[in-house]
Amino acid sequence: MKEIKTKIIERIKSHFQDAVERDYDYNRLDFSVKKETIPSILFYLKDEMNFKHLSHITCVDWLEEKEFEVVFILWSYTDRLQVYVRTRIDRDHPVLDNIDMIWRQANTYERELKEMYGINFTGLEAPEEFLLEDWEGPPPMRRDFDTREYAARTYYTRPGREDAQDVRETIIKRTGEELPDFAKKYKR
Amino acid sequence: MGSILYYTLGAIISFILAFTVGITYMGLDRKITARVQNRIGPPWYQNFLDVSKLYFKKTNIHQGIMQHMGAAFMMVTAVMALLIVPIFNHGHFFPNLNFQGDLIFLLYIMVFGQLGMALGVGQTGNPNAAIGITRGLSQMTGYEIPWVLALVALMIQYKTTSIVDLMNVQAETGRWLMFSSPFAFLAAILAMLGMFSHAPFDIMVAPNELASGPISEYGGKYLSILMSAGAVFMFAKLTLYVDLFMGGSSNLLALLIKTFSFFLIPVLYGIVSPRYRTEQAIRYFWGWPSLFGLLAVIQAVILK
Amino acid sequence: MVFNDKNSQKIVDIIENYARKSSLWILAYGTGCGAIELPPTVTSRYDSERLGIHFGATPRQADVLLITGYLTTKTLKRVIRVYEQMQDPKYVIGFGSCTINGGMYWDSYNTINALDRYLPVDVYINGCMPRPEAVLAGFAKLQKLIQAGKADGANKYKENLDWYRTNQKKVIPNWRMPEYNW
Amino acid sequence: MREKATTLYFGPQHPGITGNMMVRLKVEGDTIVKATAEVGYLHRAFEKLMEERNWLQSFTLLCRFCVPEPDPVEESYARAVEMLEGREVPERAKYIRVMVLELARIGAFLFWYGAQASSLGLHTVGQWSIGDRNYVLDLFEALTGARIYHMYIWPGGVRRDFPEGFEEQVIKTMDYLEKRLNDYDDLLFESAIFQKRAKGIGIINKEKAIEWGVVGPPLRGCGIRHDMRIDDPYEVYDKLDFIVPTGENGDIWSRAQVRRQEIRQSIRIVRQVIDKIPKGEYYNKIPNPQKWTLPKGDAYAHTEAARGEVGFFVASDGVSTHPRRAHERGAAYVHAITLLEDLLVGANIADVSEIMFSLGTCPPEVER
Repeated sequence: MKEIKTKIIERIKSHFQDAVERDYDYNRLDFSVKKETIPSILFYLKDEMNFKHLSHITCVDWLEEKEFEVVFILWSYTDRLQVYVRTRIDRDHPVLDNIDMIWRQANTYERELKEMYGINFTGLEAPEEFLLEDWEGPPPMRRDFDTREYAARTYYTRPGREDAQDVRETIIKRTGEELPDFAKKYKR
Repeated sequence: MGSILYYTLGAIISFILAFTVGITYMGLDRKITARVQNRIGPPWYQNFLDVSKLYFKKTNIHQGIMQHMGAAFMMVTAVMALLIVPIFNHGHFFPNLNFQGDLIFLLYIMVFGQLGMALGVGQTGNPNAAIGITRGLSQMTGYEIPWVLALVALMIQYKTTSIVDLMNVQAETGRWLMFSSPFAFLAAILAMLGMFSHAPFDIMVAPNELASGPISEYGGKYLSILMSAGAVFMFAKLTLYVDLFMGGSSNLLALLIKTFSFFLIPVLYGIVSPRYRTEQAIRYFWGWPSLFGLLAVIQAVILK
Repeated sequence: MVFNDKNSQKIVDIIENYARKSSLWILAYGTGCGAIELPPTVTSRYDSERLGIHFGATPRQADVLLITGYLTTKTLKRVIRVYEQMQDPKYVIGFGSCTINGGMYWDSYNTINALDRYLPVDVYINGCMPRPEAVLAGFAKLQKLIQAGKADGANKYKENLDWYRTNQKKVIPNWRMPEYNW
Repeated sequence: MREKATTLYFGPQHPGITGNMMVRLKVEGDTIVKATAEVGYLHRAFEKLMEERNWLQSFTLLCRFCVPEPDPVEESYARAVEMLEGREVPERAKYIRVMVLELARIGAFLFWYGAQASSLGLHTVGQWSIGDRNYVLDLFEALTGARIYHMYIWPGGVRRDFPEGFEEQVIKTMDYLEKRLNDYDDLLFESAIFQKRAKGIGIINKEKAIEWGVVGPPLRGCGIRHDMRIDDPYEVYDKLDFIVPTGENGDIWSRAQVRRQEIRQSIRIVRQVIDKIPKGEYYNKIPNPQKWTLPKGDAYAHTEAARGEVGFFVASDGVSTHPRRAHERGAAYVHAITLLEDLLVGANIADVSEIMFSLGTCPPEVER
């Protein structure tokens, strides 16, 4: 495992100067790259390094840093290794290259990211709507969208569950005691 | 004048008998299926409740007069078939419309209902219904071949086109036609599987594929009429089979036993079978069943 | 017993309601995760068919609309359409806590919280997920209501259509519903 | 000019659809020329809600990702959290987890038996297998207290130990199921009609399968032996003896055969677990969840569910008690959209439902 990892790191570093690697003590490798490098590094990993399986694409919203972190997770059936390729893009103008010619299923993931985060993939051909219908608000998965406030404003809330917001907090507040240790109490 | 009243009364009673028996058989079908599936199942009279519930529906939507007529066509077909098929041997009270050539007329009548239904379904505008009725008609072209061959064989062999004559032949010789014309019987039995639209030949309704096909836009009273027509038609067909191959029946008990044993064939076959695709179903009917039909015709020509 | 119009109407009602309650056809529409408990409900251990409960394939043939759990606004639109295509008398069963008060999706931006604001609910079944026994109990309750002639959600819907429409249009921004007769 | 193709809406209200989704079909005669999957009828915004809940509260949502088989999602999430935190899991808990996962797999396959057979109108198999699934659910009820939503696999172990007499109950159920499976096979696999309808229908191209991210039985049906249980052994799968079956042609029949053999392997695994399970702790206690923060970083763990690889990605900012991001990778994501759209082109309308069930599509997982 160790040799494979070293070999992959070497080859990636020689091809892509901007790649910053991070090694883990289990079967996982991380590469952080600039967003321009994404299609080429993924293509390289798939064709040259046998990372045939794209597990998924996801996005983390770092609101404080005004950036989105897009993570591509690949899996190699031959080397039994996970590789994370991550990049940071500007939160106000999120644009990324479309990669669905490399993996067909990326099309679905990109559609989701587009709808949920508003990330534009250049050249993505897909219907506008994916999960939502007639959605008028901001992309809902962004952290500055408050679902609780939206739900309270849009949907009728039946009275009687005001204190159900967080039962544990209510218990602590009312009784002033620490939470009981359920695990110990019901031990056989 | 009196005889007309007498016959009308007979027709009404035979309709009531057909409806009751048909609906009961449908309920028994569900009961048998449930027992095979390790369940208790609905009560035997469940289908009476279903039909009456549908009849008690307050709103009844139809998209046009032809859809309305579609249900009516089915009922008319069923009643006509019932009137032609003799229910009992030498039945004076159930005289029915026997005449030379009624077997040919019956062949036509059995197609008529489906065609009428197709017209009605065309107006609902539901693509599932349109596809369903197309499948139904395709399947009919499949099972009509062995069925017609079997009947033609009987007609040739006994030189008659009347059902009553065929029943009399059996009464005279004392042998049922299922033994004297075995190939015709086999062809007809296999065609019957298709005629009853039970699995594996339920390609017309196919809930998982077409959301119940032709009847998908029929609800309320229309569905109630369709269900009743189905029950009456089923009874007429079963009685026809009994008349043709089991020498008819002389009393009610014999009728019930004989029709029910015919009814069990598609039911039991259906419980353990998945559904055919349309072209597979047609290929099935044009295979062995048609071959049996041909053999029956050859046998008839030789034995004539 | 005197046979006048009123009495005979009563008898007809009893017969009609008996037929209705003994033959409940559910619309085969799994709107939410509750649909997972319906197959066990029809199989051997619970066997709902012995109560006359049966699955109808299309809204035209169904009597009971089973809302199995949460409704997203996208599904709500279809459910309303399906409900209006069904023929009177028709009943709605709200299945699971999500239909009652939103359940665990109370703060989700995409699910409604109280079903009876949008459709007239006759019976609620609580729990998440309600067990098949609870489902059968819910149906037994509905049958009681039908026999007593009290399951008249459809009439309520017709009478208060404006109120229901206002609520529905509030959560479905783009209404675009086709015109149809019902 | 009249357009030849008609549009057929397969769902969302349709008896033959898996759950609540819709496929828009362009049909010429009986043949499909274009298929578009439309999802989103079940979008409950799970991932958004998980950002509003703390690490442990998320479990109420997790099991609802895929309703027929909730445990692999819990397992993926729990393992991702453990990876992130570096928390050890006791050996006994690992065995229990394997058993729960395999029981869930058995339940899912029994459900599949029913669904696949019912999609062809053979309701008897469905009635039997889904009826017998109740016995598996009984086991879950004894172990976790719930039939469908277990919330049993937690970070650090499992929630409860075996109740008294549980081992015998498991063995009894497995004996019964093994006997019953032959009955289903007699009716389904021996049926000439099923063979006719399943062979050569819905063929997945072997070369395309890996590139498109196909996983689980559809992939193994093509003859490619990939299973996360042997490729990336988690928990104690490396200590257990089992075979990963494969098919040949990639059609519905091969996928059905793969599932048919896999359910027997699962029963074998459950028996081994009962034999080998060690005594000891079952739960490495987590701190007060109200104050429980995880180190900054992210992790992705994948589990082999009955429908294929199910993975969970979690990211933590190191300060908050809530996840910064939680994301599920479901097998249905590929199967129900890109793969389904591809397979349906050229297929007969009669086969739509059959193909969907053979892929094991699970709409709630796509939409979340």
